[in-house]
Amino acid sequence: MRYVAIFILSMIFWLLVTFRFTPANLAAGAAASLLTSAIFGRYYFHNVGKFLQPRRWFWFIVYLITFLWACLKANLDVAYRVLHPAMPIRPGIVKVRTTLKSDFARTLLANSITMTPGTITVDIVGDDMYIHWIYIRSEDPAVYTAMITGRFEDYIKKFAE
Amino acid sequence: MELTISVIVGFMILGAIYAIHARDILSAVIAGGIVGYSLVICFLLIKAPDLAIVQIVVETITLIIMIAVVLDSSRTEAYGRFDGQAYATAGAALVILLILFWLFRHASASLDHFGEGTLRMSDAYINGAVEKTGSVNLVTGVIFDFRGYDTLGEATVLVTAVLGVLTILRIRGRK
Amino acid sequence: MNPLIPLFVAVPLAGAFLIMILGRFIPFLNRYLAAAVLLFLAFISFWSLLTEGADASVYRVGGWEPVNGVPIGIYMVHDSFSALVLCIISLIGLLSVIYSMSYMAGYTSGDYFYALFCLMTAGMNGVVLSGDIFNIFVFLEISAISSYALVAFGVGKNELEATLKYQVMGAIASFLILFAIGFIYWKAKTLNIADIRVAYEEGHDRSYYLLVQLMLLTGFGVKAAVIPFHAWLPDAHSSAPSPISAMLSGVLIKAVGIYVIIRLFFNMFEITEGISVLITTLGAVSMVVGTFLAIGQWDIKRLLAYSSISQMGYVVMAVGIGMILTARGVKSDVAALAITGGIFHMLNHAAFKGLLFLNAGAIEYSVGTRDLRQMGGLAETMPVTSATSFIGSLSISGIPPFNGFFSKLIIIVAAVMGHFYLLAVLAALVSIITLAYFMKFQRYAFYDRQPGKTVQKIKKVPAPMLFSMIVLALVCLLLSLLALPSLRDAILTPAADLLIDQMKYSSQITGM
Amino acid sequence: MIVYWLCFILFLTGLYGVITRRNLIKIAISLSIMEFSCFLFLALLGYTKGGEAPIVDPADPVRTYVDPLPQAMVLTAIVIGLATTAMLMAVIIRIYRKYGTFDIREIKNLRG
Amino acid sequence: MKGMTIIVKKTTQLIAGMIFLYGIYIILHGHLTPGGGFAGGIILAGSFILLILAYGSDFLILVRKESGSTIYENLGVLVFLFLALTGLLFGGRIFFANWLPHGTPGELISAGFLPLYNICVGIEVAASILSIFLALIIFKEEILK
Amino acid sequence: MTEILSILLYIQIAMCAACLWRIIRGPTIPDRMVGIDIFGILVVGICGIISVQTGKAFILDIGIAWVILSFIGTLTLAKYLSGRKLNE
Amino acid sequence: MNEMAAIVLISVGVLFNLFGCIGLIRLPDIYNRLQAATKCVTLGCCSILLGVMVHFGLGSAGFRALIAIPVLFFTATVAAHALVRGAYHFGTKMDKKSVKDDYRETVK
Amino acid sequence: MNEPLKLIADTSECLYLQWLIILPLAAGLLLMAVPDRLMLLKGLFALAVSLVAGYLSVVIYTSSPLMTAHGDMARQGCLTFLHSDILGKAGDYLTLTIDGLSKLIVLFISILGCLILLYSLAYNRSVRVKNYYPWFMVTLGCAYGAVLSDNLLLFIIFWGILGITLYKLIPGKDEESSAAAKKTMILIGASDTIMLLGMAILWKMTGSLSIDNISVETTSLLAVTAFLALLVGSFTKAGAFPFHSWVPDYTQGAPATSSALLPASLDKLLGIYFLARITTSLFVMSQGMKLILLIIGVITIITAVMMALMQHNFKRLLGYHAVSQVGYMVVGFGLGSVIGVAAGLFHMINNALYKSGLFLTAGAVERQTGQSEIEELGGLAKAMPVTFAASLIFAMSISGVPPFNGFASKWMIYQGIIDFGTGEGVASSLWIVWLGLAVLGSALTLASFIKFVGGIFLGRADKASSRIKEVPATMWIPMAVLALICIFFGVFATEIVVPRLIAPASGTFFFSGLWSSSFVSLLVAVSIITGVLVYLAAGIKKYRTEDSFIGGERIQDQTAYPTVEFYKTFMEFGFVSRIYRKAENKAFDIYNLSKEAVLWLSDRLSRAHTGVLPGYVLWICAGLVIMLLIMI
Ligand code: NA
Ligand code: NA
Repeated sequence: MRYVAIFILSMIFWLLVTFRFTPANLAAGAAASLLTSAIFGRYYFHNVGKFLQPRRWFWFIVYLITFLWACLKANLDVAYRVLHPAMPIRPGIVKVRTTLKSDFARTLLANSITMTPGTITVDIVGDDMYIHWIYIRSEDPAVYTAMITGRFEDYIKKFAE
Repeated sequence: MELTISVIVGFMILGAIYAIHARDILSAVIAGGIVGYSLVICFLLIKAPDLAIVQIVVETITLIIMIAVVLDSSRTEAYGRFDGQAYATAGAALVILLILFWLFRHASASLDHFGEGTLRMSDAYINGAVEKTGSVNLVTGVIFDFRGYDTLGEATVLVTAVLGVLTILRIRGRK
Repeated sequence: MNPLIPLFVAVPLAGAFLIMILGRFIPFLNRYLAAAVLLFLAFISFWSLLTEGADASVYRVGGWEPVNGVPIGIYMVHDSFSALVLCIISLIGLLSVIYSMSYMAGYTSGDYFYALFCLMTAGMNGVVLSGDIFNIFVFLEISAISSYALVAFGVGKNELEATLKYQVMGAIASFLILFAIGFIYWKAKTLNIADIRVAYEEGHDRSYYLLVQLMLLTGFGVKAAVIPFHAWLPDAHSSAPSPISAMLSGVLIKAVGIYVIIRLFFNMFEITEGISVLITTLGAVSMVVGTFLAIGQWDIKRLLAYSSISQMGYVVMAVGIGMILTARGVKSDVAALAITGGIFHMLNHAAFKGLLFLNAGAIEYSVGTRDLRQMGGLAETMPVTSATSFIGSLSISGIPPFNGFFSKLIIIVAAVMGHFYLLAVLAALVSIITLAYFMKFQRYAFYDRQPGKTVQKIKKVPAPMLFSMIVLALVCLLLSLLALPSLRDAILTPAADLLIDQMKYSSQITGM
Repeated sequence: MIVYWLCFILFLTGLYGVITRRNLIKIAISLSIMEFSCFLFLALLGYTKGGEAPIVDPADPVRTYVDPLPQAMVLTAIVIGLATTAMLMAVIIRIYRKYGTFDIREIKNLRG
Repeated sequence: MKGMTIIVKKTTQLIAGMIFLYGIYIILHGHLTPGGGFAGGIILAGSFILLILAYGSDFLILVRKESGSTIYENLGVLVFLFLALTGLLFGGRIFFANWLPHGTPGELISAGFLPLYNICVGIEVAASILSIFLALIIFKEEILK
Repeated sequence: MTEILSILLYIQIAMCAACLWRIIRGPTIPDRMVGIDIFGILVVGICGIISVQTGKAFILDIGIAWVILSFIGTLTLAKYLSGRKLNE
Repeated sequence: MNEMAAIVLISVGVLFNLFGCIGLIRLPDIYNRLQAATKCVTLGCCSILLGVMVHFGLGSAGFRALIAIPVLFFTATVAAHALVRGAYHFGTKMDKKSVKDDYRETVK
Repeated sequence: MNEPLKLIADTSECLYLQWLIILPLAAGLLLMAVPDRLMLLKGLFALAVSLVAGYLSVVIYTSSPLMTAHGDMARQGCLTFLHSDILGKAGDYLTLTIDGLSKLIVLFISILGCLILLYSLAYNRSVRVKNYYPWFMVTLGCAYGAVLSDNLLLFIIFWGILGITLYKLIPGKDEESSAAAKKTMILIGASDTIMLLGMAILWKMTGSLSIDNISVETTSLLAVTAFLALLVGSFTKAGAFPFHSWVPDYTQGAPATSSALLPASLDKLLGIYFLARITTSLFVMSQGMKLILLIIGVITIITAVMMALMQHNFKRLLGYHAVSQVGYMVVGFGLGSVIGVAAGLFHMINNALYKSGLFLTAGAVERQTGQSEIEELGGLAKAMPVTFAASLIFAMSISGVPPFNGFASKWMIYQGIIDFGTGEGVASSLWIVWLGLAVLGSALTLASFIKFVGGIFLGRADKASSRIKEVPATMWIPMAVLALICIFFGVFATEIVVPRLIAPASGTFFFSGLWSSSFVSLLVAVSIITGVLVYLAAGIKKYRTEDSFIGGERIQDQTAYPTVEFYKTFMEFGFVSRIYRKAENKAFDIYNLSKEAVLWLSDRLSRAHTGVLPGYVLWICAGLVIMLLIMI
């Protein structure tokens, strides 16, 4: 099943990249996708059924928008700190506990945190994530956990777990 | 265009000089890598996309290979101190290379300026080449059709190098 | 278009790949396939030598016809000069492979060895046949990389050090060549050797021309181990397994070094007196210095390696004399004689240096050492090796009636006739010192059995090794026949004439 | 012309590194730098002012293109360079195992 | 734990297949866009190298033995040579004759032998790079034992 | 229009020089690695700008290739930092 | 219209990149530099690619640019993470300004 | 300028010429395939072949068409078997000729070859030299070939192969003999190469390689160079100063038969043959050239005999005499007159006879006693009477005692010198010097042979010598034959030998005052008296009185070896001893001097190869830049 999924994804990727719909190109794409799914298929999705749930897709979109917005905001924040003559930074590594269980979801969360300017995931050990923060706003774990993982964790839990 | 590329090449020279003088081997490797990557920008600017893409991949692989080699060896060039012999060598090298540069300059004085070259052999590789080879990528047309024999050699060089690497990295050479 | 010409490259390449693909499934395939490949090459090279006429036979790879008289594809050129080099490549190669069948039993990974061997042969054949300067570079690299690997085949300490030096110096040579190719293209806008010649006829700047010439001379000089570009050679040639040493010294430095230098300087550049004198000087210096370096050696293979430098010096010097005379436009018969002598010596050197390295390998195989001070009295225990190495030693020392005598004779006579008395005297003196160190080799290896240094274990030399040595010894004798005027005129002189008649190559290839 | 000159300087910088450095990896890097300059030099030769990248758009073919031949040469040379680098690195790592050093001045068993 | 962090591993999993596919794309479109056998081949190898970096070397059974991939590279270049040699039989006794129909320029199936050459070279390069990489890292492993 | 793009291109190239500066300046090895990583990302931007400038979509292929390989390269460097063999 | 939008997006991207590079140069330690630079530059380049997509429209070229965005995004992120972790394990000191380090005990 | 060569392609004599070369060569190659187990069979076969060759050479010698009358060296060329259409131009190089000189040499090659081969049958019973008979036959064939070649190139090829056989006829099993073999080969090969140079110059100057066609005045520098280069070849082969140093080493290390064959006889015959060709045919000598030859001649005579005096190994002693005698021949040719040439040739023949005889006797002694040190021997006269008688005759011959052949030829040389003194030029005006030194050499020779004969055959017999027997007949017959020839040549020198044998080769000359000159008689007397005086020099200083060691036991027995001890005393004179010490250290050996120079330079160059790679790379760059700077 997941071989089929990866085949379809590959085919989509192929068609997007080439954007040609001649028989030759379709055939070549099919062959290439087949090869890819044969070699890499076993490393992908363990539960393909999740793909077919529209609810997850909805939360994904929500997550995406939220994330992009947060990203932009944080980016401007970093820009401000960098450009400010005094460089107002207060860096440090903080420990954040996550409630997410699946590896995929955790990865997604970690990446989201990393990509949001101002924070970067240093490591995941068990349920603990170590985050480097450019400006530690709070010393209270509960507060900064919320600040860092915030809404991402909820949305990710909704579409990825 | 020439100025832009000159500036980039100037940076490449700086990077190269740093790569040569870095105390730390990995820094030298990284600096060497950045010189290679800068080359890609030059290739992009002088309309050589094929070269750019190949140079990227090759440079990265080179970087990986070099890191694989330096990974667990001594990381600093502890014997980098210059002694008399080193000064003599460096001095001789500088003199020789300066003379060589002067000769290079002298020899290139009479040649076509940048971007003003004419065509002789390549004319056939451009005009009507798409009909001759069927390839819209003229470079591919050259490397696989007009000069496919070269490319066979090139592919063979790579195979040879693999055999060579495997030969050299055998644990035991003699029974 | 002789369809055999591409096979010179394609067959050894296919052989190498097949060995690597099938070798692990079929034991002993490697050696027989390699031998078959080399046998085939030997067959077609001699067949081509005998059937092709004196004129260049051009093979246009890809079938691309010239456009407006400008060659656009890659040309392979088989003429009377390249034919000779092809013959020695395949002959020495074949014998080395046969020799390796037993010799390489002491090493691991036979597949790699024979595949690399075939690749090296293919590279050399490619260089020799190529009529395109960039193509020469590509095939040069094939042969160079395979020889780097083969030098280090035993992966011992010294082998690795040797291959490191070889590689770094080879790389610098390659870059110089590549840079020079760039300069050539900058001006000539073409890569075909014949066409470059035509393009240069339209005029060029002197300093530019000089730089290109000297960069190529340096680059290929490193490959040919001309002094002062030689320092890698004694290490590499002495560290390699002996059949490879035979190939490197016997063939490689000629095919990718001397041959290309001769080809380029006669057929691509216009010969000027200055560059001719320079080449002659380089040859003479190599000849003299190489011989002085050789005589001090106690490691057999190192001695042989340095002697290669010296003997290649003879070739370069002889050809240089021919160049000088050609440049001056005088005594074209003497020029032809000098070049004939050079080419003849090149062939001879392939035979006797190949033989001597195989001898050295047999000694190392039997005795387990290469140090002359630790052996002695082998004449009784290794009669065939002793006899063949005696022939080889006398040949290289220019003692009649062996082949080396005749080529040195021709070189000395040509030098005298061209008024290069100093060079003639040097050639003679170097020949004497050559004799001296080969007698040293003979004495300490085969005679002079002193108590104390008698080697204990002596392995019997297997039949394939003996076979190769005997055949090469016979070749040393037979090659003297090339001195007979009728054979010389049929085989050697056309090559010399081709080189002297500078524009002939270009006109034959571009058809103008 | 100045870009060519800088290219020469890059070449000579690499050469300087090969001659003066004692660390094998540095020597390998210097060789790469020489290689880069060769590639750049050849590629520069093919550039034509106002030329386009040599990939023809079948719909709009009448343009001037830069010379594809030097690019083909550089392409070949790059791969060859990779091959030689790989070989060199293999030798270097092996030498490090045998000699315990990257110092070229210590690696002189063979001399004379 | 072998390999890198879970973050790297998961992302690599996702991206490796895409890289592989992209390598194939670069190879197959060699005659239409920049790239070709060499670039594409290295990208193919890159996808495996990425996995090895993320997971450690016993990740791929396929490349367990470093000589395993030498077959592929030799096969690739042998087929390349063979295709070139077909010219001697079918292309008017010409080595490297591009005797297949050239098709419409700009289409995927065009330029005669060129895409085939690209595929051969791609396979060869991918296998070569992988061999070199594995030889370098496995060598270190074994020598330390 | 084209001028703006050219200027943007030059700025982007100048930022590559900043990466070079970071590589030369150091002071630690990870700093240099960051330099080369950022350099790689910047070049993708350069590819994008050039593709707009010339109207050639295939330049983007180079950009993607660069992204991929720069990723592999950076991972290798990171692995170097963590002091583990590449195959561990 | 598309042209203008493209130019604007690209300009914004370049601007972001500029911030990133300034951060790369100005910020005190590796962790902060990585922070600022990676993210700003990644976002900047994504913006540029978006501009490219807008320029080409949703065709072959546009989709290629579009695909490049998530690829760049993911790779840059993971690379940054790997680097920062590597740097920590390598033993790179945090800047004096740093106020907190929860990771130290875990590493030990 | 000589008459152009008359080519005759189809006479039977021509065929004889080619078979003379081919037969021994073919036999040699054939014998190489035969295992050494069948030693005697091989020897007999070789003897048979050499007898056939001898027969051929006699036929050639006596056949009338080729026999030339007294007078100029008329030559007739033979285009032989190899000259056919297949070989085309190569035939020009393969011309054989015969004339008075070569006939003479061929005859004596055959005689000596057969005798030594006969001797070898018993002597070489056990394997002393591997492939002795094959190499012996190759030597014979090539010796014939060298003498008969008209073409210089063909000549050098045969001549070069003789160097190889010389090398192959020494066993080289121990350090001494392997060093000797190496040295010999290097010196001989070196001379060949230098000859090549001379030949090339001659070719350039005349456009021809035919010995017969070439005749060059030694006026230009080029001609002188060619002359000297060819002279080096001749001197090295014959063993003249300063290229002689291989001879004593060789004779010491090689079996007696090998020494008898090559350094003692064939090399002398060929070397002097070629000297004759150089001085009479190829070049027209100027006064300066003559001077050079005379100086070299007398130096050879004196230095070699001085060295011989101090030797204690009798094979080495004979080796030095083999050198010394060459001096006389060189002096003879240096005179440039017909009588000089004749004297040189005659002395060459005589020398070949008695010197190979001496080596055969030495071989006999060595075979029977297992010793080659004079000090270890003594009193063998009774045990080996034939050998003793023969060696006495040879010793008197070599010392120039009348009526043996050595006296006759030496006298002719004295005569020649005196005639030469009447001429113009520096060389002529110094005639008394040449004469004096030649006579002194003769005296010292006598002195040293007293040591040889006295030390081996006379004196107190060793206890062990009672078991020593005379050699078998196959060995003493050759010695006896040679001794008889020596006597015959001495007694009938003026009546038969010189006019019949020598004159056809040298040309006619005027026999003024043969035997009748009182001055000459006086010289003979002086020669003997000087020898005796030196012998009596024993009285000048006391014998050495140090203890002898025998088996670690100290015995007071200072008079046990008086003959030998005397020479040791002689060596201890202050000035002489210094020179001897230097000579012992090979300070005068051109081989050793060159070797040291070459090795010194080699060492310097080797040290530049430090093994450090960047240095080598710097060489490349420096090479490129220097080339550029030179050319620009
Ligand atoms: Na010689
Ligand atoms: Na490289």
